[in-house]
Amino acid sequence: MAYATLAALILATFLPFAAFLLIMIFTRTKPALSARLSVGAIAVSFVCSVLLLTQNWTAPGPVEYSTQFLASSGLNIQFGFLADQLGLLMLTIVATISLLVQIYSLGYMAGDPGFSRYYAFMSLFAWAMLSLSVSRSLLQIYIFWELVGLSSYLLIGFWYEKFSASQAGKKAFVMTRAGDVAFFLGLFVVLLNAGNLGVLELNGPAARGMPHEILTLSALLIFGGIVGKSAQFPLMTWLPDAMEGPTPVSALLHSATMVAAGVFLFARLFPFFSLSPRAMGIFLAIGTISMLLASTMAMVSRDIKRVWAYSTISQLGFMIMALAAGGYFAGVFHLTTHAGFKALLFLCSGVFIHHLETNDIYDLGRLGSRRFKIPTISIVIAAAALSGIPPLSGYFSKESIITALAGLSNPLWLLAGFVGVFLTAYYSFRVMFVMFFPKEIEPEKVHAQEPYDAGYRAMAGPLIVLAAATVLLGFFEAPLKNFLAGIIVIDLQAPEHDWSHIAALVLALCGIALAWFEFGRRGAEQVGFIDKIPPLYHLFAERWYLDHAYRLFVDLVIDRGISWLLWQNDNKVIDGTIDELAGGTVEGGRISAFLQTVMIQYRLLAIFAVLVFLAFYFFFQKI
Amino acid sequence: MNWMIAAPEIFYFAAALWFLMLSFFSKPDARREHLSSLLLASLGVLVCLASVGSQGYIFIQAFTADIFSQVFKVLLSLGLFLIIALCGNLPDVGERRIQDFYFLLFTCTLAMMLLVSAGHLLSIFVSLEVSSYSLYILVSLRKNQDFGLEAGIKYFLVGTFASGVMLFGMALLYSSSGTTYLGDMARVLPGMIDQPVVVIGLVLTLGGFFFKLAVFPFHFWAPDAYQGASNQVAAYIATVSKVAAVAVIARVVAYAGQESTYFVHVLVILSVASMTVGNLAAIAQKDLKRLLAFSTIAHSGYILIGILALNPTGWSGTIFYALALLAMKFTAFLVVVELAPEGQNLQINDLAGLHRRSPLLALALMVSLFSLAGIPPTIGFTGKFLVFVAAIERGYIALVIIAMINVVISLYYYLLVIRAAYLLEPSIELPALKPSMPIKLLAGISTGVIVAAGFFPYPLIRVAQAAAQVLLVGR
Amino acid sequence: MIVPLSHALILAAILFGLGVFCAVARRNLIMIVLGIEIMLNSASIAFVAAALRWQNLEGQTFVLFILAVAATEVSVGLAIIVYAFKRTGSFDPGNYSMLK
Amino acid sequence: MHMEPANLPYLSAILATTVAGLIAIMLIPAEKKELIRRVSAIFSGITLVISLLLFFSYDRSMGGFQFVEDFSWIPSLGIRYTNGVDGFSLPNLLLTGIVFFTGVLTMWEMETRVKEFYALYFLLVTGVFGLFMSLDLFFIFVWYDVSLFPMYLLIAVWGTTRKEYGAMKLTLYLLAGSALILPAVIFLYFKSGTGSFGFVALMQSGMSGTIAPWEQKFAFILLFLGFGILAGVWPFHTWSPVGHAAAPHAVSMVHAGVLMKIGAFGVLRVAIMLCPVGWSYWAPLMAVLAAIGIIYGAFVGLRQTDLKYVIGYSSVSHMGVVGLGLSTMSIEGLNGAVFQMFAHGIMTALLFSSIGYIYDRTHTKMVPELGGLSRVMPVASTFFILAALASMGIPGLANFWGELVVFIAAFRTYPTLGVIAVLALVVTALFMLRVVQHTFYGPVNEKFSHLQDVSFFLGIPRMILAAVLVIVGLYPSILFDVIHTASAPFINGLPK
Repeated sequence: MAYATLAALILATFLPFAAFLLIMIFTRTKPALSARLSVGAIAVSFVCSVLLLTQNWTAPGPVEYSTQFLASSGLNIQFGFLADQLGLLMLTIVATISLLVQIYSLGYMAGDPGFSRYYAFMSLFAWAMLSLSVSRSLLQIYIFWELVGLSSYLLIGFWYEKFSASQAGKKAFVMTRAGDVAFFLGLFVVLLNAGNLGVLELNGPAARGMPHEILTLSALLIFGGIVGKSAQFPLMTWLPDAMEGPTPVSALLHSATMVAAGVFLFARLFPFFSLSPRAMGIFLAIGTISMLLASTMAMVSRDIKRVWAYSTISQLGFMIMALAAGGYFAGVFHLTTHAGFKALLFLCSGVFIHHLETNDIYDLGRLGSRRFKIPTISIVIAAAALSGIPPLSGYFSKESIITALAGLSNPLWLLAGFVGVFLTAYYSFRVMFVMFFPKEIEPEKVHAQEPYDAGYRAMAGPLIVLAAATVLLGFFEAPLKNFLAGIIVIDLQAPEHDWSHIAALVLALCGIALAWFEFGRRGAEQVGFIDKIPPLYHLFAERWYLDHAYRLFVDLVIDRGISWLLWQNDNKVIDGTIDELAGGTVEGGRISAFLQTVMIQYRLLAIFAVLVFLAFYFFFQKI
Repeated sequence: MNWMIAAPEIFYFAAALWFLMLSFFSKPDARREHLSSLLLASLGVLVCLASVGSQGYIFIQAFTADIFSQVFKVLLSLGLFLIIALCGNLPDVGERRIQDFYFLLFTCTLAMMLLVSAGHLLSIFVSLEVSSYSLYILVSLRKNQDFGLEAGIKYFLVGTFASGVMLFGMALLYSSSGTTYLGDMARVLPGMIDQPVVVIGLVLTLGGFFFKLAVFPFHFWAPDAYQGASNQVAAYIATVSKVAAVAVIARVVAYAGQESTYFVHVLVILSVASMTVGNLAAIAQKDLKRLLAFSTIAHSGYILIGILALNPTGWSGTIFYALALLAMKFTAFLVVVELAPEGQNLQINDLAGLHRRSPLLALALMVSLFSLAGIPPTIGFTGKFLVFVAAIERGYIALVIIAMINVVISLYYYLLVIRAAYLLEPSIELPALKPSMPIKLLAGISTGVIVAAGFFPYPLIRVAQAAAQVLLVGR
Repeated sequence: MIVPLSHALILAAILFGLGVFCAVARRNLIMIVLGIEIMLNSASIAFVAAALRWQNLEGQTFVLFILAVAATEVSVGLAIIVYAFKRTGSFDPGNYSMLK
Repeated sequence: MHMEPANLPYLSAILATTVAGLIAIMLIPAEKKELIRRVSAIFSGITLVISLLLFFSYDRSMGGFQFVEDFSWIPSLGIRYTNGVDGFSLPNLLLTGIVFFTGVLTMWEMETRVKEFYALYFLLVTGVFGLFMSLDLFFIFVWYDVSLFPMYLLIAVWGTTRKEYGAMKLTLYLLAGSALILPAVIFLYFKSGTGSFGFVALMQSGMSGTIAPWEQKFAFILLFLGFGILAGVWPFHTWSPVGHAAAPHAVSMVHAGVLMKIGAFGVLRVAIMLCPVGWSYWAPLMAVLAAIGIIYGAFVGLRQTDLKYVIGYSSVSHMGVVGLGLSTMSIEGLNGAVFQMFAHGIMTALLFSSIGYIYDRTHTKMVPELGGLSRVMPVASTFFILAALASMGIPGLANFWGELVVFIAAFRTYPTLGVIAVLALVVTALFMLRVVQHTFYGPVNEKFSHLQDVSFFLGIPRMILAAVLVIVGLYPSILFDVIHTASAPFINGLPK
């Protein structure tokens, strides 16, 4: 039985990598074949992950295989698989959503010149993300962490003719790389003090021996990586720009799976992090700040994809708040449900963008996006789930977060949670009303027929599946809870703060009502209350001037400051001295050459002078 | 007293006499003179080779023949043969003076052979003067008088001045040691080396030989003599007279010089001075021969390092270096001679396009210049390496580092020459050079020797060590 | 010995100095050759004194050879200088500065 | 450190092949360009095969020097022609073989003075091969300068921007390096009292302390500065960007790919292994200079507009990582440093090879003038981007492992310098991506729209390099096992 699991794991993770290599080397010029290869590979991975999940649903402890890697380099690093409940759950989420998005992309990306290249990068991403979810040691996680960053760079900058796309790709990579460097340093601190990088060992005995402040330092450093990858507070501005990539990419990477890798790592090392309460406090603060900031930005954005990008940041902030507050199950459950409905949101927006060729929500409304029946219905369902309307999955996961927050001593976090729920509901239904109840419409566009061609059907399929998942997933809360109980002892009978659930629901409904009042009503002039206060509007629209700060920092400190200084030093100081030296010798040469052409008497005099000097030197040296 | 010991000298004396007779009785014909001189020179080499093993003294040690002197005689005769091989068409020496030219060449070589095997101050003095005077006239023999004459005057004046200094030095040495035989001096001097008269006398005596080797204070004649003299004579001065100078300095210092810090300091000062002055002045040169003159001055500095080490590896290193100098300088001058059919002075930029005109000559020039610079796979590097090993054995690390820095400076101007040969394109399209078969052969062999001796120098080192043994025995 | 050797050597050294001064001071080629002659003679004095001091004839023989060599030197030197005078018309060493 | 004699003289065979190739090229008349190229390809191929053969038949379990050949050369000075290969020199030998073969193929389209180019190129590589395999200090120095011998002409005649200045500066700089090495080598020869230049004999005397501590310190600093100049140690690195930019592509491939490794290998083999006391004394200085080098290379690289200058400065940064590894005096440090030497060699060779292809087509190396090449020649751009990713240290490619192990070792001994070096990773990523973006992405400019992509044959050298990068990246213990056999016994044998 053990071999079957290992075989399935290897198949699930390495098949997409094989597909990537095949496409890049051989089938680069044959798009259809590469698409089939990639989708086939991810389908097999999906089947394996589901089988693994079902088989190990009741398994007692984690299933783990590891071999010694780089032994000869003097380090003891374990490499292998850690297929515990969390790993398998993440494996299944990534596999399902990758499969759905790759099928969706058959329609969306049809006719794109870089079609096979797109599928190659998608398979590369699938391999990296799948292997990350079942990695055995922290170093292995770091390696696939970087590869995921690389595939996000390649996919964001997929349409590289557009300067903005390659710029966004570069920005994304450098920002995540800043986070990764913190993670890398955290890795060293842990390796040097705990002597081992295995995930099980760190969660278990190894971490006990570490002194307290080293524990906090390494936790903070590793959290730096999470901040980078999941676009949390300081390093968040790359995610909205990442929307330059194709929409399926945004759906897969920048909403459901890649950005969730940070939260997954948090959950993976949850026991290790919870050893230092001070660190958890800081994580809670960062999660809250990024959640609130992102939701304010979402309220004013006019680009549909950017709205969902800000929403992703804020939902990730929610998850980190939940985990930091000790709600292990709440965080992981929200991660699962969020992956579902956020992917659905993006894919539906993708259909609208694909057919109406615009991202602006007001234009989408004007060009009549109502006539696409399936995407409209599924986007409404997804928006409702996002705002936490029962009976959808979003409500259950948000409710478990609110419970976790309520359990905290300081009520401030709960208040922030409520504000978040309100804003989330407001901005998601703002988009709905603007798109589906436009003020002025272009008649001939609105009444055109819904195009039922093959591409459309390829896109509609995944929407239906995801919509079903969003609706049904809520009811799987209980089975999921005792499935995950295997890892952390979750107090199943946590005291029900039912008043907080009702408060959260009421706030969500108020949010929707405000959105309806401002955008949905018959005579509403569709202008948000924020837009009326220009300074606040610009603050939010400019992403709290974070981008300016970064550009200023890179421009002044890096470009104009240090590198200019060092370049001058290199040019003037070092090269200068050497050229001066060379010039000096050449000048010396000219002088001594001239001395050779002097008249004969002076030469004889010089000879005699030297001889006299040597004689005197004798006496001088004698004394 | 069997006369066979002095067989080489007798032969060269006869050859000189032959050309003297020719100049009186027959009409000068360049072709015939060149062939006969070539024949005589090659015979001379054979005689010297034959007499390598001969040992013994004539005129009570005034003329000593030992392995040291015989090895150097072979080098001198070989050098003469090579130079005469270059004198195929002597455009620069007038038709009328061809015979005198060869007569003087043979006399000068004869004098140098006597100098090499001289064991007595007087024989050193006389043979040195004879070789110098013949060189003064050879330098002035150039057809376009203004160059030749000026060089001749300057060479003569500095030369005689130096011989005056040498004489005074010898007088001081004689007055302190009471004997003029080098062998006796070696036994008498050790005790009193720290007396001023002895040591200054020694330094002044060496002054005369430093003139021949073009060491720092006495180097003023070299640039003008090289530039002024015709290419073949300059080649002769650069190779053969340097070898003789090294031999006599080695012998005098080995016999008379003793372990005295002052004496070593003097040699260090002179060595560093001549290296630096030579290398620096060479950077600003436009005329190729003048550049080679300054490089010779620099090389005399490196040779002095070998001498000042005063230990067996030092002597063998110096002898090997003299041999290396002969090979390197000859190849460089071969290219100079070939490139100046009318015997005119070559500017560095006249080398332009050499790699196209004649790849073999360009390669020969490059290999010889890299060897002069001391880049490893060449004989020049082995010479420098042996000399540096000797110096560091005595602990003079700073001197070796200064010498290596000088190597770097010297590479700069050698690279300028190579740049001219390989990179520059001539303004007017020059005809492809077709050197005659013997010259091609000569260039090939000499380049081969330079590189082979760089890779596998052991046979030559063994010869140098054998010669060096004699200097130690004399102590 | 009538006079200690050192006195004779000092005399020779002074004469040597004079010779050098004579060679260096005047801008005339002939005077340079003259100066060098004086230097040679100073060396002869030193040799003679040393020969007396060591009671052997080697010094004397040296002097004889110095005279002979000085003679050849003068002849060769004057030949070149006179020939140069014929061509350039002046003894001033200054105008021989073509070789740069 | 035992010496296991070879049954067949493989090592001298490599040298013989290169010399035979040199002579063969000299004999072929200059106008038969195609024939010359084929002959040089065949001979370089043979050397690659032999070095591969050596690499895989080296007995990992036994370690020490293998395939040893030993003939007396100059008995009076104790100089012997000894060749041998151990864990440190084997990867470099293989690296030289690969870079040599791919270099020959990269210059396939060159037309000017082909014969002289390949002759000098063979001479250059003979020197490099010789240095990596010789176990006699005299020969290490001789081969070091033989590789220097043709450098001036190769750059001055076939170079590109500011070629004469670059060639002159590079040659004089490297010779100045050798000006420091020779006195130190002879100094060690005398102080060791063994009366032989043999490396093993000198090493025993170095280890056993017959060379006094102050002598080891003095010799070490001289050797470190001498070889450091060639390895691009911080204050002496200014020749490398200028030299890289000026040199033709194949020469800058060998130049950056292998010649800088000679410097680092020289420091490791001659300075560290012969003067351990000196090493422990000067190690902090080495670490500081290396860390500055890493930061310096990355930051100054940001400002460059010439592609080759960018690669030049990134090489300075990567060689800083090697220097840091060497200065940590630990097994991981040495393992990481030697691994990084190999990885950086392959990566720089791939970078220069792809720049070569681009330069031959667009005749410009200035980044602002380039743009949108990825659409015009996707395959050629992929090679450059792959190499750029490797230089940023993306896992799955060779450089990552080298940097990982070096940083772990550095973090143990010099934590602050380790942190600084790791922070430089961000800046390296920034300037590499900026170059890739301006050169390959962005709108296609019309000047280059007519260019066609790299043909299969021309792609071979770049494919080999890319394949090696990926294979070593995915399975690094091919190299680590070999290097470990040399570093472990050396470090454990060190006197405390």
